[in-house]
Amino acid sequence: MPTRVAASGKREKGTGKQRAEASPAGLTRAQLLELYYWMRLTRTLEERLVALYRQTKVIGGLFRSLGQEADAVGSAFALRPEDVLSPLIRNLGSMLVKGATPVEILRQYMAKGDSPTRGRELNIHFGDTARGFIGQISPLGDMVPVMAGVTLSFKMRNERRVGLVYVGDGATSTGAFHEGINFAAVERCPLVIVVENNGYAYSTPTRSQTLAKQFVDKAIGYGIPGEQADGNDVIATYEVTKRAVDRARSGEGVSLVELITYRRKGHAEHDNQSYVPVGEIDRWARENDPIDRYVARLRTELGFADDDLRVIDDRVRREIDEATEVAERSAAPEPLDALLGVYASPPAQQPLWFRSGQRAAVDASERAEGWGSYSATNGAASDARLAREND
Amino acid sequence: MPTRVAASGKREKGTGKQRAEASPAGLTRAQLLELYYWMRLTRTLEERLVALYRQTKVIGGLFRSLGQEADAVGSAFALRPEDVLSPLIRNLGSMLVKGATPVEILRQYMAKGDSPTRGRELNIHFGDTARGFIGQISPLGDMVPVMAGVTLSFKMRNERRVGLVYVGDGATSTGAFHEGINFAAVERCPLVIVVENNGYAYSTPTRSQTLAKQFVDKAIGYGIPGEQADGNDVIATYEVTKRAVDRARSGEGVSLVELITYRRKGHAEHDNQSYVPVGEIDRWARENDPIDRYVARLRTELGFADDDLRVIDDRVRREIDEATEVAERSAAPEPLDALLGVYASPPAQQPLWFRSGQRAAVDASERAEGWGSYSATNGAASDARLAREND
Amino acid sequence: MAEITYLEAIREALFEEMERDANVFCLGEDIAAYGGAFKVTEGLSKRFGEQRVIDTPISEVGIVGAAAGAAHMGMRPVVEMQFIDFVANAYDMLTNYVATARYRADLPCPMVVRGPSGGYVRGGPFHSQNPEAGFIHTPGLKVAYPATAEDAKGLLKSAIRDDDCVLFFEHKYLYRRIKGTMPAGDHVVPLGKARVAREGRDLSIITYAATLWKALEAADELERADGLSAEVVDLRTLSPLDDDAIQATTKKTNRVLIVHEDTRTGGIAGEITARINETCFAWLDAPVLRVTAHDVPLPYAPQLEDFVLPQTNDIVTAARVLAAY
Amino acid sequence: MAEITYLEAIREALFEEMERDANVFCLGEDIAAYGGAFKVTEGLSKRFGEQRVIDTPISEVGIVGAAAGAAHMGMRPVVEMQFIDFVANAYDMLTNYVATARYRADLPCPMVVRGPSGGYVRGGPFHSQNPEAGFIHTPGLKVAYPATAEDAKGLLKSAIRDDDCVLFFEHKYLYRRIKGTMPAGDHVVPLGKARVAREGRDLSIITYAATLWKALEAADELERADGLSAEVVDLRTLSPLDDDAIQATTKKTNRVLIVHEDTRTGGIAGEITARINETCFAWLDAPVLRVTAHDVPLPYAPQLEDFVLPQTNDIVTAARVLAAY
Ligand SMILES: Cc1ncc(C[n+]2csc(CCOP(=O)(O)OP(=O)(O)O)c2C)c(N)n1
Ligand SMILES: Cc1ncc(C[n+]2csc(CCOP(=O)(O)OP(=O)(O)O)c2C)c(N)n1
Ligand SMILES: [Mg+2]
Ligand SMILES: [Mg+2]
Repeated sequence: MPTRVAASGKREKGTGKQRAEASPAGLTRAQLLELYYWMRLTRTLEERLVALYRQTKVIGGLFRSLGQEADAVGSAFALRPEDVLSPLIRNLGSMLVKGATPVEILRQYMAKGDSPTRGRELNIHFGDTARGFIGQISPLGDMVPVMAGVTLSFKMRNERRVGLVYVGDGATSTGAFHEGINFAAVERCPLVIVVENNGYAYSTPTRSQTLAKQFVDKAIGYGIPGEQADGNDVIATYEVTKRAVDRARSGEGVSLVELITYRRKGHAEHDNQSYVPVGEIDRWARENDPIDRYVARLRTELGFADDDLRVIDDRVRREIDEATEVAERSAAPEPLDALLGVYASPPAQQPLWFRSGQRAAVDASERAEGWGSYSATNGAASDARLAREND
Repeated sequence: MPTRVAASGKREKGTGKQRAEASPAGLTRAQLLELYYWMRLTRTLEERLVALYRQTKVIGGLFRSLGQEADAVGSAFALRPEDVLSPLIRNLGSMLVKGATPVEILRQYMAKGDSPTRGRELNIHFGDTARGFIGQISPLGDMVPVMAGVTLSFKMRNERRVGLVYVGDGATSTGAFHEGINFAAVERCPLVIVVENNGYAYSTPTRSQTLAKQFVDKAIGYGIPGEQADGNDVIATYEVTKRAVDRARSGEGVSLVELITYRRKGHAEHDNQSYVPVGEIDRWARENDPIDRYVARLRTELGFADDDLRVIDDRVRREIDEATEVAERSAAPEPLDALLGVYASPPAQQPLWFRSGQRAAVDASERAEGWGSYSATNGAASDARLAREND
Repeated sequence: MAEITYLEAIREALFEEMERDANVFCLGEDIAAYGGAFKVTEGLSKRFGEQRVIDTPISEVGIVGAAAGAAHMGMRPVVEMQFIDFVANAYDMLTNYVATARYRADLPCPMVVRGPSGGYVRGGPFHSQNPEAGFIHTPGLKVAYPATAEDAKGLLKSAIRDDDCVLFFEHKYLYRRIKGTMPAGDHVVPLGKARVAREGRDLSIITYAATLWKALEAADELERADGLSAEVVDLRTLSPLDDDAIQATTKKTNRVLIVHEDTRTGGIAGEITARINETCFAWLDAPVLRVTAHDVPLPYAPQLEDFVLPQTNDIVTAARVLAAY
Repeated sequence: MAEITYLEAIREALFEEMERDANVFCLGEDIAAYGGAFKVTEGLSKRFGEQRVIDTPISEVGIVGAAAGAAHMGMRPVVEMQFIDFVANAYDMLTNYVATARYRADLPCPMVVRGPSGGYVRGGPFHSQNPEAGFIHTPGLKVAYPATAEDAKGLLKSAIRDDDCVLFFEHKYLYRRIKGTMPAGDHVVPLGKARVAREGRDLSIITYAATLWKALEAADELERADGLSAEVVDLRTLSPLDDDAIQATTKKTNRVLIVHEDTRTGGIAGEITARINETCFAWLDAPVLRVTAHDVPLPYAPQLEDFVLPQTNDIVTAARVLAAY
C-alpha cells in the first residue's frame, strides 16, 4: 500500500526525473553504494539469525526488520559519528550504520560471555556511547526522555551534536513518549524523533492505536516541525531525517519525522500474523520492498552496474560468514560475572551464602570467614576460588 | 490579556448584538440567574475559607479559583444530573453546580469527622458518584484515564451519559493525560476533556510547559475535535462545553475544549506570586473578572434588574453563614476511624499492638487475647472499648 | 475430568467469570484477535465480542486508570499486562489512585490486574520480574501468586469477585509446564489462605509460585538423602498474608526457611521473618533463613540466570544448615 | 559557625556542589524563579543561571529520564520531585531504566533524585509519603534519608559525587524544625554508614529520618522513668544498609526495636529483621520488634494522622515490652 504515503513536494525532492549522474540528496556515488551495503548487511544478517534461531542457537526471541531496512539505514545515515542514536528492536540497520558489528549482534543473540552486554541483555539491546548508540530497554517510550537528556547535555555544553530516537507507532501511545517529546521541545534539545509507522504494534493495527490521521500531526500539539516520508525509500528517509538533523544542529530544536513502512514479519519469529488481512504482506513484499526498490533505482536512474552490487553482496556474505564463525566460538558467560557491576561502588555483589560453598553466615550465628571476600578488584583469583567452591 | 483568546466565529455564537430578551445559548432566564448564583456562591465561599484560613481553622493549604469561576461553572452547567465530572482543586464551582454543598466543602477544609472523606483527604478532594463527581487525587493527569474508564462503562452499558474531566495547562504535560485522552479517543468514550489554561502551573508559565501555540492544537494529534473559548465568559464556556457534551452524548466520542482564563491568586494561599510580571494580575482583575463581566451583561444586554442580583447575593451570604456555623460545630474525627475501609474486606485494619492498650502479641510469644477483635461490624462497641484502652 | 495446564486454568476462570457476570470484561494489549502474548485470552473475544475483550493502545497508565474508572461504575475489569514488568509504568496509578480509592473517597475499585510474571525462561531483565514487593507494601491492594493450576483458576475467580483491587501474578514458567485437574462446579479458592503443600515435621519451607515446585523437589531430596521431613507451605496470596498458616507451621517445626524468586533485599521474606519474630520467637529453634535471588537485575544468558535465581540445590543446602542449627 | 536548618543545609550542599563541579545541574518543577515548593533551591538560579537550574514541565517520567540521559553523557543531574510522592510516576524509569543502566549496558548513571518526604505535617495521602521500600528493593539504586542537618548536607554532597543513582529523601517535617552546625570545610558524610545517635546498653532502637527524634525522646523517657539505657542508631542510608552497624548494636544490647514512619507491611523493618535473624540470632534475647505506621493510606486530619503514624509514646511502650521480655 504505497499509497498510504501522502505525496509531498518536499519529500520527493531529489528523486524523480534526474539524470543518472546527478546524485540525489547530495550523496556521493560511494555513499549511494554504502546505503545499499547497510541495507543488504541488515537483511543478510537477519537471515543468518533466522538460521541460527532454527538451530536453537539464538536464546530467546528473534525480531526482524524485513521490509524496514530503508527506514533504519536511511535515517541513521543522516547522523555524524559524534551524534547519538537510540535504536529499537527493528533498528538493526541503524545500529550497523552507527558502527555496531555483525559479530556483536550474533554474540548478543547467542548470549555469549563476550557479547557487548556479557549475556545480560537480549538481542540488539546494547549500546556504546563512543560509537553513539544507546542500549534500549523493553518498556516502550522510555528512550524518548532519556534522549531528551542526552541532547540536553549537548546543548548545555555547546556541543554541536544531535540525537535521534526511534519510536514505533505503538509506542507513541505511552506516557513516556509524550513527556519526553514535550520536555525536549520546551528545552529546545537538538533531538530528532522518528516515528516508525509500520502499521502494527504487535497485533494491533494503527487505527486501534490512535485516531490521528497521521503521526506527523502529533508534532503540532508539541509546537515542533513535523515531516513525513516514505520509509521504504532509503533516500527519501535519509533526506527527511537530514533536514531534521540539520535543524537540530543549528539550534532549532526538536523535529518529529514520520516514516511510513510496513512490518512484513510478525512481532517476533513466533508470531504467525493471523491478524493481518490476506494479501497485505505479499503486496508489500512484491510492490514495496525497500531493497528491491533501491536496487532498481541504482541500476536504472542512477546508472550503477550489476557488478557494483554483486561485489557488495559478496562482501556482505563473507563478512557474515566470518562473523558467525567467530561468534559461535565465543564462550558462554561465567556465572559469577552475574554479580559484577550493578553499582559503580561496590563493584560486585557477594554470592549468597548458600552458593558460595561456605557454611552459612548464620551458622551458629557467626559471621563466616571469607564472607564478603568476592570483589571485582581481586576479580580473577576470587572468581576461580569461588567457582571451585561452587563445584 | 483578553487578547490571548483568538476570536472564533463559533465561540462568539450566542453573544453580541442580540436583543435583551433573547436568551443566549438557549438558556432560560432562570438559568441565566442560576449561573450567576453558582459563580457568586463559589467566590463568596472561597472568601469565607480565606477568613477561616487566617483563623487557622483550615488545616493544610487553601486553593483559590478567583477569576476562574466562569470556566468552572459554565462548563459544569453543560452537564445533566446523570453525567459525571472530575474536578480539580480550582473547580469548586463545578462541584457546587454538580451538587456539592458549602457545608461539605467547609467541613473538608476543616478536616471534620463528618466531612465527606471523614477527615481523610484535603480540601475539595472528595466525590459522590450519585451526584456525579469523582474524588480527585493529587498526582496530576491521573483523572483522565479514570474518566476514560468511567465513560467507557457508559458506552458498554449503552447509557446516554457523558463524562467531563478537567486538566490544567500544566497537567497536559503528564503521561497520564496523554495515555488517558488517547485511550478514550480510540475507544470513542463519551468524554469531554477541558483544558483550563490559566496561564500558570504553580510558578511555571505556559510557554515553559509546552511549545504548542494553543492547547486546542493537541486535539489534532489525537484525531478528535478541539474547540477553544474565553473561559472568563460564562456563557461562552457553557456553549463550547455543551457542544462537546452533545457530541459525546450522540456517540461522537471525545472532544478537547480549551478554556482560556487566568489564575489571579497564587498556586495556594502561601504563594506570593513574585514570578508574575508586574501589573498582569491587576489587569485581569480590572478588565476581565468573570463575575463583573457577567453582571454587566446581565444588567445591560440581558435586562436584569439590580434587585435580581441582590436577592442572590443575600441568599449566598445567608447560605454560607449557615453552612459555616454548622460546619464549625462538627467534631473532629475519631482516631480509630482511621483504620476503617482500606478494603471492602476486611473492612477494618487492627490497631497495632502498642496502640491497643493490650500487651504485645509478642509478649512471651503468646498471641494475646483480643488481638484482632476490632472490626467494622462490631464497630461502635469496640471503638469505645479501644478508645478507653488508648487513654 | 481431564487435566489442564496452569494457563488453561486461567483461561477457564476468565471464561466462567465473564459468562457468570456481564460486568466482567477484559482489557489489555493484543488480547482480543491475537489472544494475548501468551494466548491466555484466546477465544475470549470470539465468545464475548470486542466490546468485552478490548484491545487497547500501549498505555499501562491509561488501561489501569480506565479499569479503575469502570470499576467505580460497577464494572469488574480484568486488565492484562502483556508482561507484568510493565506494571511499573502504572505504579502511580495503582498505588496512589487505585489503592486509596475506597479509603479516601469511598470509591469501590473491584478490578484485577493480571499478567505473566517470573523468570527461569531466559526472558532477561524486563520479561522476568517478580514485582510483588512493591505492591504488598501498599495498603489497599491485594496480591495473589498461584503455583498450581487449581489455584490459578480458583484464585482468579476469587480475585474477579473480590470487591478490592487484586494484582494477580501468573508465573509464565508454569503456564504450560504445570497441569491440574479442576474440581467440578464453581471452583473458587479464597484469597488470603495459604496451603500446606506437603506435611512435614523437621522444618518448614514457606514459598509461592514457581519456587513451590523447587521446594517440593528439595523436600523430596531432603527426605531421601537426609531423612529430614520438610513441611512446604504455599502462600498463594501475598497480601493479605495468612498469618495463621505461617504461625502454625512455625510452631510445628520450629525452623523456617523462606524461599522466593524475587531479589533478596526488600523481598517479602523480610516481612514474613518480622511477623514470625513478633509472634513465634519463643518457638524458634533457629534463625529464619532466606533463599532468594541475588540482588542484581535478572540477566538473560542461561548460565547467568540460573546462577542468580534460586535453585533446588540452594534450598537443600539452606535446609540442611537450618536443620543442623 | 552559625546553626542552619536542615533545609538550609541541603541548599548549602547544592550550592557547594554546583560551585565545585560544572557538571552538576538541577532540574525540576518550579525550582528556578520560584525556588521550589519548599524554597530549597532558592537563589540557585540567580547564582548559576537558568541553564543549570531548569524549570521543567510537569513530567516526572520526562525529568527522571532526561536526568539519566544527561548522566550517561557525563553530567551530574540533581532532580527535584516537588513532593516525593510523585516519584511513583517515575517508578518504571527509575527501577527499569536507571537502576539497570550500568549493569545491562555499561551506562553510568550518576544522578540524584531528591524531594520532600514524610508526614506529621497534615499533608494527607499524597503529600506525606515515605517511598523507600519500593526502591531499596531495586538493585542498582541507592537510598539516603537523613535525620540531621549535618547529615542532610554531608550525605547530599556524597550522593551528588556518587557514580550511582541515589534517591535522596528529605523529611519535610525536619526542614525548618531541625538545626545543626556544619563542620568547616568540605563536609561529606559517606553513604552506607549508620551513626550511633545515642549510646546505650539495654536495648537498641534502629531508625532514621523524623522518627530518629522520636526515638531519642523515647530514650530519654526510658532513662528517666525506667532507668533503661537505650542505644539509638540512625541508619542514614537505607540502601546499602550498614550491616556492620546493625550487627554491632544487636550484639551489644541483644534487644532490637526498629522504628519507621512508613507503613508496616513490606516496610524496611522486615528486611532489617531478616538480616538480624541471619547474622545475630544467637545474640537475640527477645524478638526483634517494630514500631511503624498502621497499614492505611495516611489520612489528613490531625487526629487521624497522629493515630496512624508512630509517636514517641509508642516507642516507649514497645521498648518497655522489649526490655521486659
Ligand atoms: C510499556 C510497554 N508496554 C508493553 C510492551 C510490550 N510490547 C513490546 S513491543 C510491543 C509492540 C510495539 O509496537 P510498535 O511501537 O509499533 O513497534 P514495532 O514492533 O512495530 O516496531 C509491545 C506492546 C512494552 N515493551 N512496553
Ligand atoms: C504528577 C504531579 N506532579 C507534580 C505535582 C505538584 N503540583 C501540584 S499542582 C501543580 C501545578 C498545576 O498546574 P496546572 O495543571 O496548570 O493547574 P492549576 O493549578 O493552574 O489549576 C503542581 C506542579 C502534582 N500534583 N502531580
Ligand atoms: Mg509498529
Ligand atoms: Mg494552570
